Amino acid sequence: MKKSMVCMVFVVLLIFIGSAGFVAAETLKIGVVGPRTGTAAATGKSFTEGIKLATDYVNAHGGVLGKKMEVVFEDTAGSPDKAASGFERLVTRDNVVMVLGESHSSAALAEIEVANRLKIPFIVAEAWADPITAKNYKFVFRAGPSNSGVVNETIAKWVIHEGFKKAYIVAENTDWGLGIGKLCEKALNAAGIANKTVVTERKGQDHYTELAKIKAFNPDVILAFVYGTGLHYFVAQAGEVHLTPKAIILDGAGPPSLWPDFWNNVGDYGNLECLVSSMHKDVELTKLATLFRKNYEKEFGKAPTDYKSRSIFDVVLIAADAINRAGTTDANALVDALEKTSLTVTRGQVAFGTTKGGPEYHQWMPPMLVIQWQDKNQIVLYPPAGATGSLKHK
Amino acid sequence: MFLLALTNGLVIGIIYALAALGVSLVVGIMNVVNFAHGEFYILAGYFSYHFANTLGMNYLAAMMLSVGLVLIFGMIIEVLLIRKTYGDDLYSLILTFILSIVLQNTYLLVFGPYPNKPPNWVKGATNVFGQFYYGNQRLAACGAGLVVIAIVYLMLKKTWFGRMLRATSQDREVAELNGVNTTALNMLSFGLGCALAAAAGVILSPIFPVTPTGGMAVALTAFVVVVLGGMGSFWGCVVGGLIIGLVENFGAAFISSGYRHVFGFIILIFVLLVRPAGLFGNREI
Amino acid sequence: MLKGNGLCKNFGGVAALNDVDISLEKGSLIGLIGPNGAGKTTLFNAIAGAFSLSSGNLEFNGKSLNGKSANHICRLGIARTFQVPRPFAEMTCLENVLVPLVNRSRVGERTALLQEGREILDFVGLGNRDDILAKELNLVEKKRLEMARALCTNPQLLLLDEVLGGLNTQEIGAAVDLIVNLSEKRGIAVLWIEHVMGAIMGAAERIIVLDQGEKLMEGTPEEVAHDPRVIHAYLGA
Amino acid sequence: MKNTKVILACIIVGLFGILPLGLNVYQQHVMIVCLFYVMMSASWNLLAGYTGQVSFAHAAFAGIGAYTSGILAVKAGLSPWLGIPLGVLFAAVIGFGVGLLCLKMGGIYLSLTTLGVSEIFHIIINNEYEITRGTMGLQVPGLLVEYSKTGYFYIMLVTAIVSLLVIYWMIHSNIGLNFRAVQNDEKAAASLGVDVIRIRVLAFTVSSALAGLAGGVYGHYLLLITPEIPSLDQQFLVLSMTIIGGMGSFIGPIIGAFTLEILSEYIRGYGEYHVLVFGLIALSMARFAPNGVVGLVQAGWAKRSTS
Repeated sequence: MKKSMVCMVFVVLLIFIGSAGFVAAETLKIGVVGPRTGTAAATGKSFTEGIKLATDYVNAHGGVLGKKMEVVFEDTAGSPDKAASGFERLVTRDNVVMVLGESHSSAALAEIEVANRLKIPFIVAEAWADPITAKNYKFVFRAGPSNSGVVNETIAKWVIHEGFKKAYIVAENTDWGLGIGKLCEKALNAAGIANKTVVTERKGQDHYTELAKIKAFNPDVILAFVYGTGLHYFVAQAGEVHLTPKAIILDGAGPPSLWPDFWNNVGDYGNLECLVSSMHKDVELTKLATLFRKNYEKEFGKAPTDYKSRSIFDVVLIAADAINRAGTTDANALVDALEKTSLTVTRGQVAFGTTKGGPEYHQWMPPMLVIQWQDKNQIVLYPPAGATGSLKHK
Repeated sequence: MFLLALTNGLVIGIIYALAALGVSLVVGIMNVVNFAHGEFYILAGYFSYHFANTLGMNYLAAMMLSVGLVLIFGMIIEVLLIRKTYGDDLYSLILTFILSIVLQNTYLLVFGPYPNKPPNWVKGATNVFGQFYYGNQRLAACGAGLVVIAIVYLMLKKTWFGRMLRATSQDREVAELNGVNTTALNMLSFGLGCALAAAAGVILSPIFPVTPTGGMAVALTAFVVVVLGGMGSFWGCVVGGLIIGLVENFGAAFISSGYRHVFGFIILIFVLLVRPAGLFGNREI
Repeated sequence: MLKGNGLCKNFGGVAALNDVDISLEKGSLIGLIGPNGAGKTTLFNAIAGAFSLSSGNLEFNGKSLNGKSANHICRLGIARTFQVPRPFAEMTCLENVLVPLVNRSRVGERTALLQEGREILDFVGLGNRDDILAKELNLVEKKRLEMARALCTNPQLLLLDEVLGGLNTQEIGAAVDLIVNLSEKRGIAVLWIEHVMGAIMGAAERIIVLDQGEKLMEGTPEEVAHDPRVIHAYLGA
Repeated sequence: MKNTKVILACIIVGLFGILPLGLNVYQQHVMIVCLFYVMMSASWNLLAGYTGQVSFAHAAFAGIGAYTSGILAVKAGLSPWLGIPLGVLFAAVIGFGVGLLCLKMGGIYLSLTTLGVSEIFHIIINNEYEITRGTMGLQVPGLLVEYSKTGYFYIMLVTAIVSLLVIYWMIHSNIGLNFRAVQNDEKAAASLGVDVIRIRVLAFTVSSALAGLAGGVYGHYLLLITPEIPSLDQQFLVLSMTIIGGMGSFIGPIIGAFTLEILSEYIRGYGEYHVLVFGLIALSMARFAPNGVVGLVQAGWAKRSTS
């Protein structure tokens, strides 16, 4: 009997320890959400790099509201429920005034609900699903690509530009993959380009069966919307079965083709692969972009590869700018300030859309590039204005 | 399509059998299911990647060294964790389950989140039956898998060590009475089980690059194969691997590729309903 | 009361029981002997429903036992002990006997059952061990607990598997008295496997001898002791 | 003696009743998650700790409860107040089936088969994304019209207390006695008239139903049902909590759930390291103190009373 009493007391004690208050902050905190663990943990690493550079930059230029800015990076592991609770934790435990980041659409769709409920401004960086902004939530912004933006402005135009006749769409079963796959289908149908779609599992390793189906269709181009390691398997195996280089693969996300191990994993089969990116050393749009590259090389001793480190850098700058212009941390004032944003970041000048009704609301779409790997060099193919070369077939 | 599914099924089946062999061995001898089997596989993959790519070793030497290191690591784990659990199979299952999560997160920390791939042994692809191209590396891995399976078979049947293992797996007490040092044998056979996982890892990682969390899928397939074939049965393991490989590939080709892994589970459940001890199992459960 | 005809049991091609007939009357005390591996425990397992027979018929009070599960057979009135005691190690002695008591009748006050359990523990000589975990008992006590649990099922037929092994002379005497007492006073039929010959020969009315899965003979202790086949089976060649 | 226990329980429940007054929103959230894990661990303990059936499908049953109710709410507009009981029922039916399937299996065969069941369930969720929305997660309506942490806290508290009462009643009745007999020695139990089949299937059914209940309420609290609820990671947490608290004791899983959930909230600050720290604690507990905190306290008590 006494034993269980001791146990009970133990439980109660724990609860009260757990409930102990937290020390008030001396800095101004901003939250970032993103995958630090899980299948896309590489994105977390890029985010960490970008956050480091952005924090240094902001604090060297006077901080926010006279205080030092501190960024709390909460792990979402790429899963919507961890994302939602992580978001909530940032707000309720760390008292952040604004939340930024995210690279998984599924996670972002869960987070915008929390942002809306808690009335905390949330700037999405790299989650592309249209509904994120199409829901027209007052507190949700996106300073990054949207599926429809990428498809209509870049991918579909590029496919038409290169004169491809038959396309195969490979979509992973996530909000991003399925969403962008559908949009591609629509755009290609509108352009009269024959196409087919196959849905794959995000964690799949063996793609021989799908590849056999694709090969039977004999496409000119394969639009692959598979994120992470899955893409590496896909590219390598497509090469093995001689699907490429006859058909050209486009990595519809980009970063996996830029990860350090891409070449090691796909070998020669990576040659002539195309990818979507927002960063290329020969196409720096602003002075800040050059500065970013310089600082990055100084800080980490290598050239930036994954463009997501630069995306989060931009978003942190946008947030700091909005807070300083608002002169307060009041959420409504921050939204007002964000809506009036006119700031030049690495990817150009940011201005958020304010027309309600569609995905353009609170959306700023940075310019995207289509790049082809040609003998391990990145050649910009599209848009034609920035092109540094042209598409190579075998 | 049919021939492709058949070829892929056989090749993947051999690979599954190889991955399951270590689990089966450890179950047979020690009645311990090593939940962290896949993590040993992954560890060997990382080792061979770093030896070959970072240190520039010859790939064959890198593979050998990786398997050896995992063998030693396995024996250390046996001493630290498994030794205490003998006789309580669920206790060891729970311990190794927690171990697998710990290892996954350690790998994430040490090796980073990126997929790592040791160099291919061979390049290109072969045209099979004049129908389709099939990666040479896969064919080579299948061959290497067969070689390892054959070596294990010979070791079990022909060597003194193998006889001792079989004696112990049949009746531990009698073996002890006959002077077999079962403590040392347990350590060795657990290490050997891990080394087999490692062998599968170094053979497969050029095809399926390793990631910190990739081990769970490997272990799951290995468990399905082992339970299907019958715990501790050598031939059960080989036949089970082939069945699962074929069923999954035909299912994926002709029914639904999304449900690829479910087909294996369904076969498993049917077999267990008819033969609760698996295809080749005769042990009372 | 118990009737078995042509009982056979194969394990992977090896016949552990081969065409064994057995018949028991109410209140009788029958010994079952035979060398190691003769199939004695196999016969017990078959009667108690631990596994099903390969062929043959078993009847108890006119009801077929074929294919019945162990717990069903127990409720019909057949209880058993195990050669190596199998107490519920992590439960107290009282809880050990409470298990058969609560399953015997679904109704019944917990307090009344506890009272009955204590009495039975008392009866087998574990009166002061109520709250001890079964794993802490010594071998002799474990065997007594085994017996107590079997009695708690309120059996008409009790299958005892080597209950005397490891006991000293004095303890053997007490145990035999207890078993004879069960059979005579309570009218429980007992089928008893034993290696301690002196004890079983003295106590049993009749003896069944098994050898290599077959019934060698059945008779009074006197007849069995002098039968050359039995002597041959035990001493062997 | 019995009275002190009842009074103590009442005091603790009472303390919990006024707890939200002293907590901020974040702490209330942590308490709600704690209560979810209390339900999960306690019901898994009923199965694994009391009948020795170490199932790896427990998180999957929470998922069945959550998805049943969630899909009914999204596709048929059914109120979660009706959906959750239906989810519980469905989880119980599936639990009954899995219990039957695993009847002939003991020990590790059962564990591996339940692992397979859990994996099948996972694959179905991922593939039928048109219904379940796959890894994207199903956004579901809440239990309350106006979202309120305090409200959810009380809902979770009442559900947890009801679950714990059911479990407490079971393990202290004849059923619990039979559970332990089956766990200790299935064959001996059968020979003493215990209907092993009934007991094992009953344990599976009840435990699954309670997991379904926990999952359903939790899903409608998060407003988002994802494959994380029925994941192996979740199963890992539940298993660790039970073992660290003390498997096979009523209070153990409750202690484990609170300790580990609060601990994990603290170490979450270490980013990538938190799961590792968590795993190492669980591993050393399982290795050196397999009876958990309760076992340690009991051992300490026994030592003091003998010396």
